Amino acid sequence: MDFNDTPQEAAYRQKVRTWLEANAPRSRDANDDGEGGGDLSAARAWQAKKAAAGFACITWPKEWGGQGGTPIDSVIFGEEEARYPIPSNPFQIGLGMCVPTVMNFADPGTKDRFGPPAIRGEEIWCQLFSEPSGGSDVAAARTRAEKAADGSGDWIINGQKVWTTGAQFSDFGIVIVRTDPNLPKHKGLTMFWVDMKDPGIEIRPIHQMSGGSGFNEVFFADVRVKDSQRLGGVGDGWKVSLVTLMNERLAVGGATGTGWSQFLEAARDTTGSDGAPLLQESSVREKLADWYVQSEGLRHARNRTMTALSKGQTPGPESSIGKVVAATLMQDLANEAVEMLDQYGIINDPDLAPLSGGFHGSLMMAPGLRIAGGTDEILRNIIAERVLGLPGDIRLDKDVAFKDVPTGR
Amino acid sequence: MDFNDTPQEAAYRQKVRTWLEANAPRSRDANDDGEGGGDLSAARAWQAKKAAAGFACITWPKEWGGQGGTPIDSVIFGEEEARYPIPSNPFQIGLGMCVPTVMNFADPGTKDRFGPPAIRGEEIWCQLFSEPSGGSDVAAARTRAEKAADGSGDWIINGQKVWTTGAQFSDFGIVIVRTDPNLPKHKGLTMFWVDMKDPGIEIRPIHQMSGGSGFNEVFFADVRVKDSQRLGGVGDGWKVSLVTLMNERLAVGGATGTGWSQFLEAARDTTGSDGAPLLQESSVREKLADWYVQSEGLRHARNRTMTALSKGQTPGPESSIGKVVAATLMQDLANEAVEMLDQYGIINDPDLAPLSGGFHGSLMMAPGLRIAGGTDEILRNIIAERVLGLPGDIRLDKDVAFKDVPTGR
Amino acid sequence: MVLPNRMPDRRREACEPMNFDFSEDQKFLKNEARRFLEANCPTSRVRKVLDDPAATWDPDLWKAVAGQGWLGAAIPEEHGGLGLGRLELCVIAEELGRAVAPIPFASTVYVLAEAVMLAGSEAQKSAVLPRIAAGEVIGALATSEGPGALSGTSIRATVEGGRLSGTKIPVTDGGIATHALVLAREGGQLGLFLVDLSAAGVIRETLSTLDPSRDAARLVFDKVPAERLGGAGEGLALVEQVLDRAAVLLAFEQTGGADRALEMAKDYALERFAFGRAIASYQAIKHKLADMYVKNELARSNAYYGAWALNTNAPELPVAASAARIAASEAYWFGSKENIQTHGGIGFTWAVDCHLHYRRSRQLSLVAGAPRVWKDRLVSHLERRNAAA
Amino acid sequence: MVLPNRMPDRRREACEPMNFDFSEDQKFLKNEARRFLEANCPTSRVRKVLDDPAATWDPDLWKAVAGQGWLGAAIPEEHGGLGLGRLELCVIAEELGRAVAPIPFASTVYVLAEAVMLAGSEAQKSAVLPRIAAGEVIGALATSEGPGALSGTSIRATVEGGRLSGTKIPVTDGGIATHALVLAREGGQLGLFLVDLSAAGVIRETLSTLDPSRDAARLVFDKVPAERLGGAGEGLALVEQVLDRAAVLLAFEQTGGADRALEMAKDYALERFAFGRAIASYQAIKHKLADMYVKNELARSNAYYGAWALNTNAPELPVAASAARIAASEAYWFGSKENIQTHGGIGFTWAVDCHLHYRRSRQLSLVAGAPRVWKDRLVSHLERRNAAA
Repeated sequence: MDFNDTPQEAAYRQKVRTWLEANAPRSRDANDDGEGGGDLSAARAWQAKKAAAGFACITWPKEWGGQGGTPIDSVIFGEEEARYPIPSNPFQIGLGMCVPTVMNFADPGTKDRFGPPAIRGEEIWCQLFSEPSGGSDVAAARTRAEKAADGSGDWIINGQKVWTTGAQFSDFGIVIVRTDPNLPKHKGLTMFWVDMKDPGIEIRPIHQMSGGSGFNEVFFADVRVKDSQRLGGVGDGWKVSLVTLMNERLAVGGATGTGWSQFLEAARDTTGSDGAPLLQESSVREKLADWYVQSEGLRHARNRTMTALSKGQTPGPESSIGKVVAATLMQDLANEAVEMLDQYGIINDPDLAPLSGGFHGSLMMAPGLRIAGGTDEILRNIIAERVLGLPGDIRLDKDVAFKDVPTGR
Repeated sequence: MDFNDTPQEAAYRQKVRTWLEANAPRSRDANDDGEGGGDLSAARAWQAKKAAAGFACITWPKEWGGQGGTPIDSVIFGEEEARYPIPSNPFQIGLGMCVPTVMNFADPGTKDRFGPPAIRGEEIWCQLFSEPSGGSDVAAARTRAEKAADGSGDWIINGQKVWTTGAQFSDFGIVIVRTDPNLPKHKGLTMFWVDMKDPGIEIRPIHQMSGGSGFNEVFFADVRVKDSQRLGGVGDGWKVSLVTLMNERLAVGGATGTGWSQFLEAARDTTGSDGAPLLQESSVREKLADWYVQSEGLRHARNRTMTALSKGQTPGPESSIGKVVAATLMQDLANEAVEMLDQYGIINDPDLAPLSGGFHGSLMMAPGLRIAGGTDEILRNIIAERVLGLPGDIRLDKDVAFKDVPTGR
Repeated sequence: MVLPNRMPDRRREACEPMNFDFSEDQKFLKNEARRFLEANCPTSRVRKVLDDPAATWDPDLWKAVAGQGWLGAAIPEEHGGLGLGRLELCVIAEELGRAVAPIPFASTVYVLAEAVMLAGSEAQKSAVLPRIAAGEVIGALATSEGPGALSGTSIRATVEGGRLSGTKIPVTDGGIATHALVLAREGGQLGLFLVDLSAAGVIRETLSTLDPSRDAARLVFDKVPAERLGGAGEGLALVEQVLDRAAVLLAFEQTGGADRALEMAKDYALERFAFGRAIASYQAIKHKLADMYVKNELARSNAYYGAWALNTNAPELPVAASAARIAASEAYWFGSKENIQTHGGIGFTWAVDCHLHYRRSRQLSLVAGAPRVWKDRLVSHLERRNAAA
Repeated sequence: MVLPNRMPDRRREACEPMNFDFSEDQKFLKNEARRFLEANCPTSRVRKVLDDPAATWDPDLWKAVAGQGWLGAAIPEEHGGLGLGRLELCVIAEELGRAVAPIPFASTVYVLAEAVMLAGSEAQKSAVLPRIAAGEVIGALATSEGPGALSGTSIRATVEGGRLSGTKIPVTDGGIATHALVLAREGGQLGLFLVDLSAAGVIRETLSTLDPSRDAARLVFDKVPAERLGGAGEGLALVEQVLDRAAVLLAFEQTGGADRALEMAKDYALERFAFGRAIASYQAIKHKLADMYVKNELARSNAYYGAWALNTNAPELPVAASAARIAASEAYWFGSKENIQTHGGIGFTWAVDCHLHYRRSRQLSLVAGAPRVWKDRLVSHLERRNAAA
């Protein structure tokens, strides 16, 4: 048990360091809003540079335009890259989830068409799964695709998607639609790729409670797609989506920063009613210790996962614990930090309240983090069922035609 | 909103006080183990005295041998009685649950036979509901009663009950049994009263993890009962049991003492590593405050219930919150108290560790309190379904013959 | 398995069950208040304040509320009020909390009016109370000067020769108040001062806060006339007395909000289907809502006891008020965040009302001092009571 | 809805993922240990100690464990051990915790052997270590003298002229130990002393505790020969160093116990039916078990980091050990109590093994100082690290 690179890994890390030293940006673009919005030119340029040097999509097979590298190579690059003020990454969803789905299920021509531009950051993808009628329940999709009446074999898509991250600046998307409502829920779905610039597609940003608008509603009105845009067989959409969602969970599991050290600083710099720093109070210390221990636990759980990766194992659903722990931790910690400031904690102005600025952001984002990518409740179900092997919930939506599944309406 | 008695209530309280002053015991019997076990003679004598003076079963109708008093009269008597070192109460289950069930469903002769001796503390009753195969699931009873082959109309009972409080010293019991396994679960049950001295009944105490043995297993081997011992119709056992269980919930809801003031004293008398009393540490203070607030919340919730009672309303399932809150509180508080003593907290000897003695008892009893009379999970279901009106769990055990209900065996 | 009747806390506290409820008249008033606020303060009205960067309150609602007589409900008739008790304020507070009302009711009625009735001279009472009842005076409590809990030693605002100088931040309703109660140092002692904010030398700067449906400001005073309320050196004690009273009423606002959050969660869970059935049929949601209910009942029961102590001016008030505030803050925080969670993605949008309660729960928890401060105070009271027993 | 890749803690800590696991040899040893304990320490053996008022440990199991070489696993070969690393001890510890083993392994191996290796003279090492490896010496750590956390000022035991007098209570394994490490005052300074308990002047009194499957005693010393371990005045620092090492190993014991509690709960939930289906199919149980799993994974991950720090004697050891102990104490407490809850009534009986873990979880949380003390220590370390950064 040690933390040292193998000789091979050390050599790769050195190569990465040398390249980054010569090529990485030295400051972050002022227009970069950190959420993959704003001006994307810096992000595109950095992605193109990485692609040209063979540091983009490191683990992808060479025939997809990747490097055929190991997951550890990818982790090493990520670690080293994170030392620089790199631009935000609007390609994450596309390269992490959508394009691999395309590469898995499309014909060779389509792969050649979409792989290289995506890797170079020239084209951005989004994932059109969730719908108003079913957030966690992706298989409840009601957006429908019907064969065009003209016999062309084309499909006509109508319906609505929601919570689509980055739809506003995406070029393409993958969309799951219902092609047969008479089949049971999971059997009548089909996956397509779509051109987001199609005039039948309307994108409306969702105003979040936190103030931002990173998510979108996407409306489909008679959007015509070719049958060649189909990914996987007709009726195989659910199976295709599982490939995509598996990749989502891996991406999400990594986002586990927590803020204990900012909390420590805030507690050190705030005094209680006795004039002493709050960091001296045992109630503050105990909570801080608990959060530190949880954060460290997640960090080392990730180290264990990476070790498994480096040994060629596939990480399983146990990575679901990351978000379950981190989201609640973020909410509790932010709230405690705000309450620590007492009346002053209400102030939102970063100039007046530099201590609380970041905590306010966390407090308003945390409710979203507890929901996005699987609610706390769904993730506990996943742990219970897929890690511990407990029975699934009793389902009333299986083995009946989708149109007959109860919806309460 | 005030805490004063009405003139009528004040007069009753004065009457009670005068009587207690003249009649209540001045010290507790040394053989009384406080759990309704040990030597019961003091308890029987006190009950007889109360019965003679018209202070037993105050709310029961006069035709049952009660006083036809109001619930508030009963509460007033209980408050005043609690100021004296009265004996433990082995009659609680009988008078609170079993005998009222008998009085509701038996014929006049049976009522006359059992009411007065029970009120006078001469006969003790127990409740034989739970079985090994179904704790919270009372309707899953498998103990069966079959018509005797001799055409006498008698029933022969075989099977096993469990968690029977006080069975070891009870004279009679009420037992729910299955009279028709071909009917759906809730429809094939019937209630009887039984004589606990019947030779076919064997009582084995259950050794609890806390060391005590207040509960029993009760085995029935060809126990013959007359059809006249039936309470309610054949197949009506479930409905009859609901009357009994309703009374259980009311009794249980009242048991909500918590120990915050003992905790305060322990924290005041224990020093931390800096030599100052732990009560000065904010982590201890915050927890203590939370427990106090919960305890007080329960106390005042009870006051609200009593107010509703005094206005003639029937308290509903909302009294379930009492045990949900109190049991967990008891476990958390006891554990925190023990951990406060650090290494010393492990010591169990009351002479060496007077501070922790009571907390040790709570720590070992609390797991039982979270289970007995409905687990935390069952009580949350009751609140969700009966208070908030949310849907019941999906049931796989309804509308099929009981013998076909899945049991996993 | 039946519970043994034996619990660790052997010192049984007497039950006082006789009439622990609001009267029929008070319940009638509560229903009236609900009906009035449903008509006059739907969340669309709250959102007008929330969405408009220039708005920090709803003056029309304020006028309407004044018209109902609520502002003077507990003010004696001789000073222009209705002369009712504090219990009537409690039921109104609960409904205001439920409605997330964007008005300075707490600052004016729970704080300013209570402080003047508690410690004001006859002249001060005559000058201020009738104008509060009429809706002409808006109050604000100005104690905080920076991050962290209020402490006697940290106050720098000073009164010299009857004139106040210093900075207070944040002052809830400071941007719209006509009068502020200011904790300041005078001759080395802390006093509580009544300040007319229309005087020269007052600079107000509206603050951006977590709850934009309520006003907050930084107030800078430069030699502004100030008259003391109560005795010299009584400032901190007076603030504590005022906060105890406000805490009970705020607890009713918080409980009202928490109840509404539970209702919203329940309604949504019953109507929203996932995997072919209402999400209300899943135990994860059922038990979450049961937990919300339990917390709300504990909050309500503690608030009732606080109401009794407030209304009878009982010596138990400091303990009862602390308990009410702690329980209510916990219930509203839990309810408001789990209401969002129950809604799922839609609960995270600006368009759905969940975040109004999430924000207001933060505002109400902080405005009279954070729960952590009240927990410390509560235990100090218990220590004293325990030592005396 | 996909998560934005943006979190509040912008200071990204470097990942160190390369080989964060036990080696194949260590995993083999772990499997061997499990098989050995399944054969030699089923819970029926634990119950013999639990049920017999005269028994406080299992000497036969102790002999068998010595025969496996586990006692000397981390002791250098020159001192009669196997000369393996601490990682081998970790995997053994996890299995001992899982088995609720009723033997003084921690007192002897994590505490006495570690202390002697850390601070003993060559003579002390030669005298003690080979006898530990051979199973002839049993250790005990005697620091506590009364209720409350260990503090430098509260120690009254005294060494004068090489002879110890005073009382220690409780001393885990004090009733069966051959040697004790005693924190005592000598010339005004605290030192850690090695005491042969067979000497005259030692009175032992066995204590009744929450976990009767482990030994504990009061030790009274009257002018008993004592030799110091380490320098004068280093007693408290040395105890902290020893406890850091023991904490990592205890964390593995706790994690092993917590894992077993989860397994028991899972097995029972799958087999127990209520209302016509396995209770494992209800979300209330599923999510409870998921929470147990999450806590166990956090505990295990922190314990791994502690193992790394212990094995490499890294400067991170105090922080890593604190985190490991806190996480493991929480996981085992939660797991052991919710295992009972999952079992329902049967879990509350003496006959079912749930309470063995409930008791042991309390014993392990208290034996090296309660979690609250470790939390305070952890934050002190973080403060220092933060100030230095």
